[in-house]
Amino acid sequence: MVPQPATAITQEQSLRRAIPLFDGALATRGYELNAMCFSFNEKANRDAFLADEDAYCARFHLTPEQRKAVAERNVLAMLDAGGNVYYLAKLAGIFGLGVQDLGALQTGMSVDAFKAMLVTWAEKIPHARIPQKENA
Amino acid sequence: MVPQPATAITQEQSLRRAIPLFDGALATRGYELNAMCFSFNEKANRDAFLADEDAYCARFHLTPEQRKAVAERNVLAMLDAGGNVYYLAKLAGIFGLGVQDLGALQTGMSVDAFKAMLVTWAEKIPHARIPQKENA
Amino acid sequence: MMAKIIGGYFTSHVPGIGGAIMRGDQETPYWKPFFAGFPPIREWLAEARPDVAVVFSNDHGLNFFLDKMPTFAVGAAPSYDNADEGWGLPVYKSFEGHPALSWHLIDSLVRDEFDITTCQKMLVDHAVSIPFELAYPGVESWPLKLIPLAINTVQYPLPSPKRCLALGRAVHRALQSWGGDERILICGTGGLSHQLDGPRAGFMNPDYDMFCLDNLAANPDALTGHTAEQVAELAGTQGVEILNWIAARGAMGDVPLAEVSRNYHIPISNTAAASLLLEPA
Amino acid sequence: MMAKIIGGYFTSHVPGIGGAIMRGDQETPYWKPFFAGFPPIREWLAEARPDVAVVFSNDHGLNFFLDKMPTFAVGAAPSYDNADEGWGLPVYKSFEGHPALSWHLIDSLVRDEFDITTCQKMLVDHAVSIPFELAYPGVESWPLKLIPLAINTVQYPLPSPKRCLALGRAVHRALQSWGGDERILICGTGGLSHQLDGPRAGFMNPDYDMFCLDNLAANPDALTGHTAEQVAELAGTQGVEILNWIAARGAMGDVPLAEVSRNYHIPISNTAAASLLLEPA
Ligand SMILES: [Fe+3]
Ligand SMILES: [Fe+3]
Repeated sequence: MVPQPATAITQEQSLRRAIPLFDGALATRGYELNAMCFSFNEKANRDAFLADEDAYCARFHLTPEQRKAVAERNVLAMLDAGGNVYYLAKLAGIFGLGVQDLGALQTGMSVDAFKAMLVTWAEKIPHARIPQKENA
Repeated sequence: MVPQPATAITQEQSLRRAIPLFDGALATRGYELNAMCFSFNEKANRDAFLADEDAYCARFHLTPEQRKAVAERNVLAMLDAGGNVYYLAKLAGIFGLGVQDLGALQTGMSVDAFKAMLVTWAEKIPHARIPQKENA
Repeated sequence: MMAKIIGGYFTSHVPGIGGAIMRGDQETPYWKPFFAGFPPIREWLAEARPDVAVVFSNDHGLNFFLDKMPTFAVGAAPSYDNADEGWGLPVYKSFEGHPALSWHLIDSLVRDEFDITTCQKMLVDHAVSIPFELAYPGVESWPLKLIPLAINTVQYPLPSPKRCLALGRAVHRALQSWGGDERILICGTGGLSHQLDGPRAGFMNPDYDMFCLDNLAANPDALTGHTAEQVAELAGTQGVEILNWIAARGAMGDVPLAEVSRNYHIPISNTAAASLLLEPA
Repeated sequence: MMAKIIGGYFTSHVPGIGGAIMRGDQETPYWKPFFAGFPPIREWLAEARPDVAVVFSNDHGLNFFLDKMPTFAVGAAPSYDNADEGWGLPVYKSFEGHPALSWHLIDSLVRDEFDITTCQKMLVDHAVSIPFELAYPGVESWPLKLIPLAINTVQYPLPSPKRCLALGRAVHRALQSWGGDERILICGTGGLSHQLDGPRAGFMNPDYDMFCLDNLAANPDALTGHTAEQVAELAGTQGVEILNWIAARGAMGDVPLAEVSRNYHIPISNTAAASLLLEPA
C-alpha cells in the first residue's frame, strides 16, 4: 500500500511552508548567509571567520537578522533567516558541531536525549519484511 | 515552403563535423583555451596576457597546439584546437580585432573584400515579402 | 486584475549595434536602415508601458562557462548587472528583477518537467542590454523589470526548436496563472542568420530568415521541423540564436497575433539583422 | 560486443560513515549493523568487475551554489576531484571520467528533451566518494570510471519522483545505444529517511523506507505517486535523496531484477541507512 502524506495539505506551497522547505522565498531571504557558508568549503575562509567573525560577516553583507542568528549560534533563527542546512552545516563544522548537536539545538533536547530519540525509530521498522535473498 | 537543409546529411553527428559545430569532442579538446579566453572578461587578466603572453598561457595549461595557434594569431587553428568563437572573440578583442577582421582571417579575404561580400547577401533577400503593416 | 501579455518584441543583438550607439552612428548610411526599424517599436512601447520584460536570450561567455553550461537557465535575482565582456562595449545599466514572478515561473516550469537551472545571481550581457538600449534610448534607468531566460546556443547539443517552443508555451502557462497585474512584454533576442566562425564565416541566408519572419506569428510550429544542427546549417552557426525568438514566440501563447512592425536589413556587422513587434490581435 | 548494465548499487551516503571509516569504527556495536550490509556487495563487485559507474547523487554545497542551481547536471570531465567540504572529512581519491560516454549520454538526454546542465569540470562530494569507499575499501585507486549525474535535492522546486524516474529511463536508452563494450554499474546514493533541519530534526519513517525498498526493483512507478514535497513530508527534508535512487532504478531499465543484497538499519547518524544491490534477473 502506498503511504499517503500525513496531512491533507495538497497545495505544494502550503506544504512547503508547513514543513518548511527551502524554496524561492527562503532562498531569496537567505542568499547572503548561504553565500558566506558556501565560502567555508575553503579552510582559509574558515580561519578568516574565526579570526574576525564580525568582519567576515560584514564582507558577505549578512542582514541584521542573519548576523544576530550567527552571533547567537541560533540554528532555528538561521533557518528562519533563509539559511539552508546544506550550507549551514559548514558553519556548524567551524563550531565543531555535528548533525546530532544541531538536532539537539533545534529540538531543545540534550544531545544524549536527541541520540536516544534517534534510536527509538528502530522500533518502528515494520516486522513484515520481504526475506533477504542470500548473495548468489 | 519549409527550406530544407542543403545537404542530405541527416545524422546529427555528421552534420556537426561538416559545419563544424562546437560539440563534446571540440569542447573536450578546447577546454583550457576557452577557460583562458573566458578569463578575459576581466581587464586585469587581459593586461596580464598582454604583459606576458607566455606566462599567461602557461598558467591556463594550453596544449602545445593551442599555444601555437594563439602565438600565430591563427583563428582557424584555434578553432581546430577546440576554441569556441564566443570565447575566442574576447581574445580577438585584446588584439583589437572585430568580427569582420576575424571573418577576413578565416576566409583568406582582405577585410574590405570580406565586407563587400557581406553586402552582396542583401541581393538575395526575397522580393516577395509580406507587406509591412503600418504602426497602429 | 490579471497580468497581461501585451506584446512580443524581437530583435537582433549584435555587439556592433552597441558600438554604433556609443559613437552616435544611428543616422549614418551604414546604420540608418537598421535603426529605422525602431521608432515604431519605441512609439508602441511608450503607449503600451510594459512593467516586466520576460527576455529569452543566450549568454556569450559572460555568465556561463563550460564547467556548468545549462540548457535553460532562469534568473531569480533581485537585480541583474551587465559587466565588461572584454571587447570594448560600455557597461550597460543594471536591471531590476522580479524575484516573486521569477520563482512563480520556476515553480511552474519544473512542475511542467522543464529541467531548468535557477540563477539567484546572474550577469546579463549585450544580448539583453542592447535590445533595451534600442527600445528606450537615453533613459536614465530601465522603465521595466527583467526576468531573463538563457538558452544554450553555445555548446552542442542545443535544445531543439521544438523544445524551445515548448519551453515558451510553458512560460505562457506560468504567466497565465500568475496573480499579479503586471503588463508583460515578451522578448526574443539574437539572430537572424549569421556565422562568425570557420571557413563559412560571413554566411547568411535571407530565404531562411524570411521563412522565420513570415511564420513566427501565425505558424511557429513551422520553425520546429529542423533539428538545431539543421538550423545551424540553414542560418549559420550563430543564426541558431533564432531559438530565442522561437521560445519567446511560444511565451506569447497560441493566440492570433498582429504584426505591428517589421524590419530586415543586410548587413549589420556580419549579420542579417531584424526587428519585429507582435501584439495580440 | 555491447555495453552491459550489470547491476544497480544503492546506498546511503551519510558523512558520518566517512568519519567511521576514518576512525576504523566498522566493527563497533554502533556501526557494525550498517557495515554488515557491504561484504555481499563487495563480493559481487569483485566478481562482476564493472568498468564504469553511472552515479546519481546530489551535491551538498560543494560544486553548486544558489547562483546556478541545476535541476539535473551531467559530468563530462576527464576526471573528478573531491575537495574539502568544510566539516573535517578526509579528501577522497579522484575518479577518472569517461568523457566520450558522458557526451553520448548528454546528446541522447537532450534529444530526449531533458534540459540538463553539462559540466566539463565538476567536484564530487561525499555523496559520490563514500559509496565507493564502502564498496572498495582500501583500494589505491578506483577500479572503475565515473559518470556523475547530480539531481537538485537542495532548493525547491525539486524535480518530481516521476521526472527523476523518466530521467533514469532516458539514461537507460542512452546506454543501450552506446557502441562500447563497458560493464556498467548504476548507482543511486543518499537517504533513506532523515531530516536535519528544523523542529522536526531527527525524523525518520521506516514505513516509507520499506515501501521504497519493497517496490524499487519490481514496481518503481509506485514511488512516483508523490510530489517532491510529499516525499519531504514522508521521508524528511533530506530523505528526498531517494530521488537519486529512483533515477538510478530507471537507468537499470524495465527488466526483471533480482535482489542480491539488502540491509536496513536505524540509526546511522540522524539517518535510516540502507544498502541494496540489484541485478538483472
Ligand atoms: Fe549573439
Ligand atoms: Fe546527503
